[in-house]
Amino acid sequence: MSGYFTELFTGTKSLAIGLGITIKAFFQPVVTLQYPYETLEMKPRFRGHIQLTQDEETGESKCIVCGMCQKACPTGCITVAGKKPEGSKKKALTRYILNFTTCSLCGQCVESCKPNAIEFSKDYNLASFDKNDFIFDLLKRLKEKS
Amino acid sequence: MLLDTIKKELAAVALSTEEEVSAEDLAATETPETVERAEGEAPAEAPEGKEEEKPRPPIMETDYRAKGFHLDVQVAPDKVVEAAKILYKENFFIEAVTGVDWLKEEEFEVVYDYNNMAELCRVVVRTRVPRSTPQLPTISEVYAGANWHERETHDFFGIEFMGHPDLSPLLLPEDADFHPLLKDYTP
Amino acid sequence: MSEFALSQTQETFVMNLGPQHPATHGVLRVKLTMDGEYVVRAEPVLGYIHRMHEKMGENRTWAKFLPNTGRMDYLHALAYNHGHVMAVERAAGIEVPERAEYLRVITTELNRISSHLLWFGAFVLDLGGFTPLLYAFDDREQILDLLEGVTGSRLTYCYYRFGGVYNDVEDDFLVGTKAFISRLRSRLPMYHGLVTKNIILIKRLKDIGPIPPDMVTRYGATGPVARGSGFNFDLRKNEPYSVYPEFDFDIPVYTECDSMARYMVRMDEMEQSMRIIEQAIDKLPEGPVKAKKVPKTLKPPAGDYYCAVEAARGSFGVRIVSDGTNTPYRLKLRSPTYSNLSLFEEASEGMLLADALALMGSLDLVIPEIDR
Amino acid sequence: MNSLFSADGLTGLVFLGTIATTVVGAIIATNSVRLIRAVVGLAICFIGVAALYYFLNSPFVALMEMLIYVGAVCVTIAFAIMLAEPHPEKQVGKNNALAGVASLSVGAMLFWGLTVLARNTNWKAAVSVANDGSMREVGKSLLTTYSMVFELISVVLLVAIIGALVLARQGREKA
Amino acid sequence: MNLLNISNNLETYLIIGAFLFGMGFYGLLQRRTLIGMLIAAELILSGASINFMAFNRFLAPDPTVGQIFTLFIMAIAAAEASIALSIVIAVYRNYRSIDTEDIVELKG
Amino acid sequence: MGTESVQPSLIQSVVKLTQLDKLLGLGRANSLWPMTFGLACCAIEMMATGASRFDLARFGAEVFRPSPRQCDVMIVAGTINHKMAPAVKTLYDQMPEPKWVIAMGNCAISGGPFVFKGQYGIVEGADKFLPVDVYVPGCPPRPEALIEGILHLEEKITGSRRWPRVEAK
Amino acid sequence: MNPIPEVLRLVIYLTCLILFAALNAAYLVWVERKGAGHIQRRIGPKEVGPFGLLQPLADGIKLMTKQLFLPAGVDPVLFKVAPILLLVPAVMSFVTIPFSETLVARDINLGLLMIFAFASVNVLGVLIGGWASNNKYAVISAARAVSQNVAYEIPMLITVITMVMVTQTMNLNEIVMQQPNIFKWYVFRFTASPLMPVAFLIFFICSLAETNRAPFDLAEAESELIAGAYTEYPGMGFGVFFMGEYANIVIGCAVTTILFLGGWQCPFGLAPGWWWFLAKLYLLIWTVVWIRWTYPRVQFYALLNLSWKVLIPISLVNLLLTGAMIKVF
Repeated sequence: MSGYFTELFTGTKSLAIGLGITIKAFFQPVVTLQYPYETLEMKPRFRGHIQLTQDEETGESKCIVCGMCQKACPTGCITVAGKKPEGSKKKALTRYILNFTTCSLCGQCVESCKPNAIEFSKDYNLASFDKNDFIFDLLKRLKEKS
Repeated sequence: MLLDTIKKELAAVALSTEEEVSAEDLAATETPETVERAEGEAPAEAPEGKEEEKPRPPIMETDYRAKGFHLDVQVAPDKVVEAAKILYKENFFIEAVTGVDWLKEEEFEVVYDYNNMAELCRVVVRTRVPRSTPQLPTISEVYAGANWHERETHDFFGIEFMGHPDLSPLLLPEDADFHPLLKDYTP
Repeated sequence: MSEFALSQTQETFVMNLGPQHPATHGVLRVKLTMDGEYVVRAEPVLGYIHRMHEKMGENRTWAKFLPNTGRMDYLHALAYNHGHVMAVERAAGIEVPERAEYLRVITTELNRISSHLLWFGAFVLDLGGFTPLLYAFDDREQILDLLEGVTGSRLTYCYYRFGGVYNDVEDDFLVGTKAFISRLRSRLPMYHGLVTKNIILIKRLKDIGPIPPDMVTRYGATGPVARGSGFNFDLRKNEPYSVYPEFDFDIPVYTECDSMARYMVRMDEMEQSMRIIEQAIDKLPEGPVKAKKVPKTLKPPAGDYYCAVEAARGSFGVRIVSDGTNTPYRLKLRSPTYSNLSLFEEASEGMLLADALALMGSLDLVIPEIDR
Repeated sequence: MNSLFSADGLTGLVFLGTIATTVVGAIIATNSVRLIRAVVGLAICFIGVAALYYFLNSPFVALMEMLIYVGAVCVTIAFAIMLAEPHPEKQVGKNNALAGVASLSVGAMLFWGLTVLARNTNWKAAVSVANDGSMREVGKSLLTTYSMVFELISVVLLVAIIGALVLARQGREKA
Repeated sequence: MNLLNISNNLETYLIIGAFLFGMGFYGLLQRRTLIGMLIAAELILSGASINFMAFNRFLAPDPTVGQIFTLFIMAIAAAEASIALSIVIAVYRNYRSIDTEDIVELKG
Repeated sequence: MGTESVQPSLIQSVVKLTQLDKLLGLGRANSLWPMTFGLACCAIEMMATGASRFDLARFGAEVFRPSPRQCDVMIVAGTINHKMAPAVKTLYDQMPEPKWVIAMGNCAISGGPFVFKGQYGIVEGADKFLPVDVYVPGCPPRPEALIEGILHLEEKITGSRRWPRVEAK
Repeated sequence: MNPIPEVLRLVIYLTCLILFAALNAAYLVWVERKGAGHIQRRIGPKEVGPFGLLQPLADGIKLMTKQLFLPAGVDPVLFKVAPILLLVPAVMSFVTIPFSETLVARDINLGLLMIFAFASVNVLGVLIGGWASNNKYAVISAARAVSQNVAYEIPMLITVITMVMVTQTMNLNEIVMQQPNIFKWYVFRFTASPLMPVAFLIFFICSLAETNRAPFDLAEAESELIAGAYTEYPGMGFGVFFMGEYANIVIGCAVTTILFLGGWQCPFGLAPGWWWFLAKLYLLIWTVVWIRWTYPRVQFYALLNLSWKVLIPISLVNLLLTGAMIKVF
């Protein structure tokens, strides 16, 4: 019988404690980040889709079309093409297609890229009505950017 | 030592080198065939790796640091239940059951991983069944947990566990009639 | 009674729980045979998110399988990363620098806390309490921020590499981690006040969903499920890997075998993980984070290798069968919840539906890891 | 002639509605194939009856009717149907036309007979009324004149509760 | 007779009572299931109650009597319903049917 | 649960833009109730979107209904495999019109990282059997991306965007 | 007596009451979502109108224009009747609730009994709705709702009987008038029974359980039974159920206010009026919301045990004690 009342008492007390915790939270400031108005700055290592880096001098891509990224990609979402312009030894990039819809953001392409020609972008809020929007022509994007 | 006890007990069910079955099994790991297989898939390094294993005894203590398990036991297909019973008696629990499709040797290898909670002792029990008639008894009576593992193995390889209560596809769709982890599987 | 009556007295009906059901945390389907509110038989049906990880393992190089590991158990992705890289390192004989091992421990333990926090929230959500979930998410976001700063992703990390980790950490990560730990330390009593000591929750968990020790052995359950049934079994202690032997921490074990015991194991584990992280940060050595001699294309010698780690849900094992080429011949992934869930059918027999779901919640299911 | 929009006229309209509710409810209750619909019909009928009691100057009994019949009896019956739902298709087949006609005629004859009786009898109103029949009076007589019956009824209810428990439990054990 | 004034007329209630009684009787005969019969029985009881209430209102010298009777009928009906339904459940458990024709063999 | 075949975009085809429809559109766009329906990793991010930090509730879209009957938008968050696809289709069919689909994450868009030659298990994209309205890529997408997806959907329903566009830096 | 204004008055009151019920349902949802948001340290609806105040409107528009269809296998008639069976009694109960001394649609002497008579009907709505849905979850939910309602009706009615013994009337307005200031509120009327605050708690807990609110929301247990009895209801059917549910909450809280907290009376005896009633009412409703977002759901047996082993004995003790006190003093 005494157990009955003890349980009744401790039970009621535990319920009251619970109410106290939630009401305290009610008067605490909200933690919400109001997205379209407030945004987070992405961390330097944030992995968005990849993009081509810009050579500071020429403004062109640093890519040497070695194809390492294409080889390293587990899902084969990168297609690189290049050709040698006349009178040049090095290949120049002509096409860099990223099919972001199959990318798994593992970072192996960036890791494998010796000349640091690709990096992760900070595009964290992509959405579209058409899935072909996510097949990026990175070279074109680079040109638009500069 | 748990390892020694279990080794002693398992020696009774392990494939003995004198028996015919084991001769067949040894034949499977003979160099010529291995080379033949290696030619197909791995020209350079495979033979070396295999040659170390050539005189493989049916029950063998392995280097835990290199392999990740302590005891490697090869048994005949009809002895898996007995082995499971011995291990159950020593409070081992089953970690996984899986198959390996040795296409070149026309055999399936079924691997049982056991572990012990009280003392670290990982035991691998393996058996081989011919690819044409992949049948062996179920251990789900001893280890209820093996039920799903065996079903999964049946899903992936088509290996039949005789006496298993329900071998219908578990991970694949209910009407699946293919075994995707077979090496010669093409969708 | 007449035979006719005997054969006809089964007052049962079949009910499908899932594949879309709030309590199954994804796409598990449970075929329930019910007698009114009582579960006569609960047969889980798997495979609704089977994603062919094992087949993919055979199809791609060792390194290309890395992103997959983070997607099996997305809640404790780093443990799966860890299991895979450790197995391959064992097979290929790669030594890992000490700093990398420490970083692995710090990040994987952080990830474990985040996994347990999510489980905590989701479990209470199963029991009908919504608010603790959001409090837990609030704390979890802090961890995700920390880990995102290091690994670049929030959930499906792909951070460990053969022979080390992807990149080194900065000091602000370590400072942030310490700050987070002190924050969580002050939050845990709040969780206990709001949830653990709540009479309603105690009534729902105490003596509900017993999993006796022999059932654990027969089904091969591991992790908090085993520890809640009195087994002092944690691979971090039993099969010390990485640099875990360096740290002083306890394995919480409860012998009650009920849902409450499993709940308490996980709550205590968070505290132990915090201890580990603190020690690891204090002891963190300088040095490289990647082994020097990792060949470009890995070709581990033929043979089979096994490696297991303690993930948040139990021991995750990777069995590699190598034939010496640059792709695995067979890659078997032993996922803990697969075994843990298989005992559900036996354990839930004769339970009330709500209790069975509490039991299921206490098993901490992550379906893609079960289905692989 | 009363206007439809006077208070009396409205009352009359409401009363007609009440009768309709009762009658429709009763018809649904006896004629629907699915039992659950019969229960809903019964509930509707009881709501009508409760309204009739209200018209009979007895709101207390009307509300009790709602509370006990609609809120308790109907719910219990519906609950029992949930536990023991007969197969509807089987029921359809069993509805023997002859038996239906026979029972309908029996029912109709009873109805006719009682109606005739009601219309032809010369009812004599009471000369004096002892009290206003309010709830207070009802309570008083319950605890004075009818206290014995009241006690007996409570015993009956107690026995019913225990009996129901025993019966339901026994069936369960056998199953 | 003014249709809008029938609420103040004893006969109206008696006829409704008779109707419910007749319907209940019809249902009792026509229904094949125990629960259906119980529903019909409830209708009969209602018909009786209405009569009580009507007499109480229009004829009785003490207008509490009819009300008390009706209350008693309600109590009895409630008791009857609970007992009958538990019997139904018990019968259903044993015979998997509440159809009266299926329950002819009266052995446990 | 039964299945009903509902003609897709029945409502959309009839509707012409009038003032009333604008109001209806506003009402619908601001009360998008998603289904409690997570498949894999992305589901956790979906939960995170509903959680305090990002708070999907601000747009009135936090009412996650577990029953498809009361849902307006199905967020396909995760990989759909062949075993699951019929169930997803059923759930979609059970939703009353008007209804929308958001494909969240790369798996739902195209099968994501699980596409390889000779794969036997998964459906390569939810748009193979569902009319997807908005695609949110990522593996998994950040919660902001899902909010952006919801805003895109509202834009599609009302025809204009009320919220500022955020350019990633 | 002038009949026409009386009729008009009734019509106006009924319209107002239905509007009140509907608005309450709509804005209680808003309060619930907003309250839940802040309890969880987030904002809640905000973008739709100022402070998200147009959110209920948007939801209403959406629900009303949702495609209406009958899911396969449901009983078409009962499926449509059930929401009405839930909503109508709830709205009817509003008729007798005194918002102030004069602001009452129909001041009935048996007001208290009438509310309980109507409240007992709404469980039939859930039961029929669940059954008609032809869905196993809905059926289980309906069964749960019934057993829960039956179990909690007993302590509730016992408490009400105790209150009637104390107040000597069932007229709600009279009950309110007996509590002119805070010391005479029945919740603190220790002279009537020392267990009055407990009686208040019991009544409040029971009204939570009767309205299927958390932590007693077993019938609608989302993580177990999808959406319980409402699983198959699309669009407005669901909306009506929702309205009925919230109307029931309002009634439960209103009755608690009237019985224990002095209804429209001011705590200090000053300027009584409907604003006090609404303030108390919404405070109680807020408590209901607060409780919902704090606790997990109770276990089925714990629920029944609470009723049979705790609430019923205590309320019986209270009944006897009150009787004795009345006899003695």
